Amino acid sequence: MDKTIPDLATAVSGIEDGMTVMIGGFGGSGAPIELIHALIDRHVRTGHPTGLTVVNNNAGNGHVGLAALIEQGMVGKLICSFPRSADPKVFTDLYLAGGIELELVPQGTLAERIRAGGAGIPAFYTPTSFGTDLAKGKPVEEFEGRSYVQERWLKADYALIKADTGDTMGNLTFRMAARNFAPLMATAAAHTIVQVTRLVEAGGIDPEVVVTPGIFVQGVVEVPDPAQEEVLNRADAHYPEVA
Amino acid sequence: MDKTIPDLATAVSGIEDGMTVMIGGFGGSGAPIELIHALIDRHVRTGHPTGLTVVNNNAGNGHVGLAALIEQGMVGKLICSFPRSADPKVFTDLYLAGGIELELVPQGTLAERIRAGGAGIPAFYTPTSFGTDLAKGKPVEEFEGRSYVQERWLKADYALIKADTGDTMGNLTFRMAARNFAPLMATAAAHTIVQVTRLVEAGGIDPEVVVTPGIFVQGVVEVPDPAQEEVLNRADAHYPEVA
Amino acid sequence: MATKLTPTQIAWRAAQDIEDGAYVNLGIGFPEMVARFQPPGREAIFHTENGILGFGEAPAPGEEDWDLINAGKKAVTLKPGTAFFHHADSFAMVRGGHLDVAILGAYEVAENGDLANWSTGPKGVPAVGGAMDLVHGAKRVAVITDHVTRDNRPKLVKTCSLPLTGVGCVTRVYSSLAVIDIENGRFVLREKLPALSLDELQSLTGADLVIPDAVADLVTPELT
Amino acid sequence: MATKLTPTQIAWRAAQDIEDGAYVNLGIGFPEMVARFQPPGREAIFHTENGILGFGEAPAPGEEDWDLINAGKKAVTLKPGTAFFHHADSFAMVRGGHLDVAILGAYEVAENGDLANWSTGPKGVPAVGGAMDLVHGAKRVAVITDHVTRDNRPKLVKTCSLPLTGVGCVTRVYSSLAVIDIENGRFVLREKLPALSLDELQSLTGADLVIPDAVADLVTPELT
Repeated sequence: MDKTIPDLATAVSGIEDGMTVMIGGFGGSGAPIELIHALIDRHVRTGHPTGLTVVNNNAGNGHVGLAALIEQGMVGKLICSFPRSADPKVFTDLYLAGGIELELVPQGTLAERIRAGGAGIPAFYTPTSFGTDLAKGKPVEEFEGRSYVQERWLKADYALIKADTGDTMGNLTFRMAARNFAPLMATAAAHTIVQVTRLVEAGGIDPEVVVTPGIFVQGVVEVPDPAQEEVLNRADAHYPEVA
Repeated sequence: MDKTIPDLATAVSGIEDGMTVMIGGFGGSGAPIELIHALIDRHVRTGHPTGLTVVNNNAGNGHVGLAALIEQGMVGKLICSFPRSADPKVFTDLYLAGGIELELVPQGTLAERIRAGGAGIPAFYTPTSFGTDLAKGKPVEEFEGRSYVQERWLKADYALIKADTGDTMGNLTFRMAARNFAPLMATAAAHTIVQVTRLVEAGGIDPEVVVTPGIFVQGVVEVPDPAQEEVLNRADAHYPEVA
Repeated sequence: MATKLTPTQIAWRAAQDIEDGAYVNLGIGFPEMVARFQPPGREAIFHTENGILGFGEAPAPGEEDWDLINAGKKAVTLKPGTAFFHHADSFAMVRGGHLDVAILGAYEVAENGDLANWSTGPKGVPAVGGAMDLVHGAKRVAVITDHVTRDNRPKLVKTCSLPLTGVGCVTRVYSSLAVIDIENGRFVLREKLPALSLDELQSLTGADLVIPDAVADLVTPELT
Repeated sequence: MATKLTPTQIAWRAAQDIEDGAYVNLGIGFPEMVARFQPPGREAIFHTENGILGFGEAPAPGEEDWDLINAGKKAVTLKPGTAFFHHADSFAMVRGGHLDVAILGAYEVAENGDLANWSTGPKGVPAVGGAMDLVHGAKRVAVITDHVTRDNRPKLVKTCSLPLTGVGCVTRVYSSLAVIDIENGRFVLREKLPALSLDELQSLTGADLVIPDAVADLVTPELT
């Protein structure tokens, strides 16, 4: 069994117009910049994919990664908890102009909805958002005298995530807080594509420290020295590069 | 912050009559034999605790550990998925005589109910057990044309679990398949007491490989060379020892 | 009547349908044997409810590590690429549809795919384990079983008389006499022992068999 | 009117109520300052939504590792006993009632404990983050805030006019003028600036203050 993919272009080649794509990362930590840029490259070349629904905690920052994907006009809808950042101009301008749909979800509910999608739990109850605008239209139920909101699972066609070490069977470890949503998204997508900083043979990861078991991963592509969104933005980088 | 407890007797001293106690382990792997035996010692000495509701995947095996706890007459109700084993005589005899109540729960539902208890999710829907006797009396709902059963969270007053390495702040790692229910139970109990094979200072466990973060643990007691239920039973051990 | 297949031969037949790279859960007991017959060039990854993916065969006697066991509490071994995880993650794999195949034993299978394999009725101690989760989780749920009970009553029936494990969940049955698919609420015969007549097979089956134009011979190696 | 406390002084006061060994989540921005004022001999363990427990203070400029950040996307450091985990586990800690204290900012707090701190209305881009989870998860939810808005309107009100973050969730407010508990749907004054009269404080508060027999002086070190 070998889940490695030779290059980034191949890694993102299955994503089609209108699909739902979960993208790992919390702010810049864990953002799979190279996978996102490969998707942008494809759009530059072919005009596709477009009309994507993207699931991420944020809405991008600056003009690279998720912000660049939005700037490229590829995202029709964003499902996120916090579309603010140091420089959220790309999303903000498009949103205020009515050019992108936003589904705002409390962060813990977003995480749990994704986990539920991966775990075969179609709905669950949470105290979060009870009595607020974000609970409008959702079923409410009382348990032991306290009120809870029913939330639905969230699934995706693709997940694009970044891991630290990955083996050829798709077992993954992550680096510090870059873990965040990635292990959940891996479970909730029909196709999980991972850029790993270090690719090893099966057996190269201690079975005790595997965070994402290979069953949740469909493809692994090695990106040895990945860019960090925060660093790119401090250098005012744009993607695609401004000539 | 130091969560270490000096000895096993102190570790189990807070468990009172009628409490719900989750006990880690799947069969013998991960069974916290020494904590269970310390609880039996207390009962031998004081007649308490008794009338416990115990949550475990199984119903014990032979005459040690959970089976011995049942044999001692301390368990009023067992919540488990599979009360069979190589030698389930203790539970079987008591159950058939009407001396112990059994709540049978599918294994995945048991795991998810415990996780829900720890994660503040009062109820969730699962396809498991739909249309079977084990779903009788439970609410059923349809999502996207498929039927699901509503299941409730499960919480406990105490969890008794076994870990491999633990630090003074309660961070834990486990050993192979001895992990099983322990990380879930740690989240779902008001008091989680852990017997660790190796106790280290804070910083002694790589933050990347912590399986149970210390926030879920209230007490840690070192048991350097823990007994393995399977080995005890092959030697036909009894607890308390038969004179 | 034709000599029926041994349990080992049934396990062999079931193993032939497991694709390379498939994630597979084998039920406790008899189904565990399926792992021994992976066709050359194919490698399945085996999942066990108690938190291991990609484990290997049993260790030599005396070499057991009792923290490294499968759901049947039998000792297993590590292989390159093994991963450990807790029970909630394990059943996220099951319930979330990540397993390609689950192969289970059966007391009864009905023509609509209902399975009864956990309780023989109100007597004795009931035990369910992970069966109810597996039947609604794996992409494909297959059963391996003797075609009839010890007292020669059909195990493939019109309607299960024993308590159900799952509703409409089984899609293929590997029995000691035949391979039968469940399609649109009917038993569809795919393979049968060459020496067994269609009438004989029908007489040992508790619901009508649909007989397509092509029914293959069920042939296995000599295995006991 | 008495000189009000600086944000730093409010943060200092809030820090005095955090017990040794408490698990604490501090909201993005102003509340993050609370971590700087742990009383001697006490050590709280700080949780951040993005999957770290027990992190330390900010690194020196130039020493940042952008994989090691808090929920405000600011760089932090490791301490002995730190643990990393994914977002679902992180919010299991929050929602499951495992945090002892959450300290958040506020646009408005109502006398029944309702909190509004995520949206100033339909204009602009809404953002909620983890606030709605925190207010229904932590054992104690406290607010630190200026007592009034920039244009001198009360932030402690009878009923929130802005979209709610949570219903009946706040139990203590540390403001620039006072420490106020929320009990039985009322604001109960616990401490106030010594130079501030009760009438002045009431005039800056949007709902009736309950004045118990003992109201302590709110005194903090000089901090800017």
